[in-house]
Amino acid sequence: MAEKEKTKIMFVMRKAAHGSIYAYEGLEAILIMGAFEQEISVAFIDDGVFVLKKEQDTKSLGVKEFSKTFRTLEDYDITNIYVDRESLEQRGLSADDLIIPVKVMEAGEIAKIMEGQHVLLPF
Amino acid sequence: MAEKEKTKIMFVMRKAAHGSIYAYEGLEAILIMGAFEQEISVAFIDDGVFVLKKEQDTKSLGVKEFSKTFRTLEDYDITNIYVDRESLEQRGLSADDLIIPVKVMEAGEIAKIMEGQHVLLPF
Amino acid sequence: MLHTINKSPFFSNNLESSLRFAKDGDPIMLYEDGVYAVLAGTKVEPAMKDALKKHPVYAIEADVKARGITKVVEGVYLCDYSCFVGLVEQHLVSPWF
Amino acid sequence: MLHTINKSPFFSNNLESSLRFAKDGDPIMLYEDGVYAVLAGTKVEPAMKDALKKHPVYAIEADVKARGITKVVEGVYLCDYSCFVGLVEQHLVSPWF
Amino acid sequence: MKFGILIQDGPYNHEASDSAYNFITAALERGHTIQGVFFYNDGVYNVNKLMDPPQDDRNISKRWSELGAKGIDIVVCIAAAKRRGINNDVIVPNVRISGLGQLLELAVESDRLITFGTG
Amino acid sequence: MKFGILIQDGPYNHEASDSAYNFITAALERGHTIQGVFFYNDGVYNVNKLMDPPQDDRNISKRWSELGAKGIDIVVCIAAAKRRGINNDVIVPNVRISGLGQLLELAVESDRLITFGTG
Repeated sequence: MAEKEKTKIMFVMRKAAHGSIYAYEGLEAILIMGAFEQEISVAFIDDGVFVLKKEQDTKSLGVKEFSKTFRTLEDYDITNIYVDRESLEQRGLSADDLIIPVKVMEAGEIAKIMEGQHVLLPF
Repeated sequence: MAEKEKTKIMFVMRKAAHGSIYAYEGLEAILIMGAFEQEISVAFIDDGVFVLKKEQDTKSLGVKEFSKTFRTLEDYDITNIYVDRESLEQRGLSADDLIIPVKVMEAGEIAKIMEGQHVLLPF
Repeated sequence: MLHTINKSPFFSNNLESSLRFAKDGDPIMLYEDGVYAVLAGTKVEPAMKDALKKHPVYAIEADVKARGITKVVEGVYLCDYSCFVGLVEQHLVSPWF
Repeated sequence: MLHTINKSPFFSNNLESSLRFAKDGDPIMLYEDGVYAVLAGTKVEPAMKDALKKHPVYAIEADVKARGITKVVEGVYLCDYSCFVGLVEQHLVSPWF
Repeated sequence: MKFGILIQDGPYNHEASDSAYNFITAALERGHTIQGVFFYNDGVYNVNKLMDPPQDDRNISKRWSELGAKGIDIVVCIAAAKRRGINNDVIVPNVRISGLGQLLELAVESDRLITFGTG
Repeated sequence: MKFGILIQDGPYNHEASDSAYNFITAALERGHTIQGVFFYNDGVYNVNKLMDPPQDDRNISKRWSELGAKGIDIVVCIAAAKRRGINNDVIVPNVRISGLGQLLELAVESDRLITFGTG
């Protein structure tokens, strides 16, 4: 596929962490896909923004703490990470509360980026 | 258990029909439990009121139409069937839209009946 | 972009979220429990009517019939899976679970 | 009656429903994603504060910590599963999924 | 007190199974009896012995089997299980498949029955 | 057109699997190609051959196997499957277990990829 254009795939994360496995299995998929030479981006919308909340401590719950793994996305050149401003604000959060640097944007701007994708994968 | 008091069990139905199996598997449980000599009641709250909507026609969807089976509850002497008035009204429905006769009540009244139960089973 | 919604609007905020991201003219496809949004006379109807001013709204008829929904908000297109496929032919799909 | 809620109040109406049925004094137990309701400074906080006027509100601390919730609405009791069991000893349980 | 536990949701996908397990552990520590655990709906997936999670993760079916080995009656609904492909060939030891009548019995014989699920 | 289908939810419990099947049937009738079906998350439960639903109900795993027999590539995510107790011993014929790389390939090679699930 060397001559082909890169395929643009966006993960749309809308689920909170730990209550269900979607965010975690979504991350697993992001990491695998990041290893191939496609153009991966990630948008955090609605409860998805909670996935990036700093200071998660799952020790007493007995499940994996995977939010730190989002830090490795940089190593895969996945730097297009978008967060919906309204979702953050409704939850009393700001970019400072998140474990990685993100681009905080209006829904309409994120929607425009969505439109340029080949595939949207919801998690 | 002949000398024991009957056990009061209330099914609390809050899920819509067909999008998930809870209402159907809940009905299966009601029918089995109705065959024993306990005191079974059923409350329909929130989207659960949709389960009793008249005129369901699942032919083109290819799944079972089970709302009519609620009519058999009478044969098991399950006649304490409560419906939350606000849930109905928010959905533009009235008792006439439902496939079986029910007692339409305020949330507070249903809550009082709940309190008298030995067990509440959510479906 | 085609926005697909499959949860009851009385239970979850998915329809609301999709409308926040949909641009004028984007079609909305309601299926599974998402079709409860097209029932006329409910507390969701005003939001549905607003949506109809900006978006063509489709609902899978098999799901609508299965739920006994006979009064449908005016302007909603009832359609089958072939029509759903037709929309996907023309649009990128954004699912809102 | 003990009302148990395990879904995010930003996503589903379960917390709202439970409060409609809870009588004054009924304890509320938040666990799993339900604990997002105790985060301070959110759009849910006013509803949570209203609930606290009428109900003792508990949240499973392991779930709160796992989600990185450090600012908790004042008046909420953070507790463990032993405390959850203690409440079930005293109350009939009404789960709101 | 005698507690009955009803579990309506599968392992890993949602937290319900973990919450139920944590509740049971705490109840036992407080000196209570677990009259029984009943798996219904997607809950039947909890006892699949073929589960093979990553080494650093909990093995949920093994956990239920260990509780069963301690003498707690762990019952899987046959109707829900058949529909979902769970039968005697694939369940962990110390659990049994039976009918919904067992849920009624559990409700009758427990002082409290509490349900864990997601819906 | 070439369609890719991602299914994230199990059979019977939610309608997602049925919706995906109806979509695929309609796509084939309109002359499209199904490039592949990928099962992820609880979706992996769809291909359990031990499923034994009531006689008057649809057999969901059989349906997927029949699509596979028609030459449609049906892939089950190995990581999601292992965690949930789905392995080669219990899957229906005409489906295969493989890695998440297959989902990427499906995304790249399909003109459209559409996801069915519940969340």
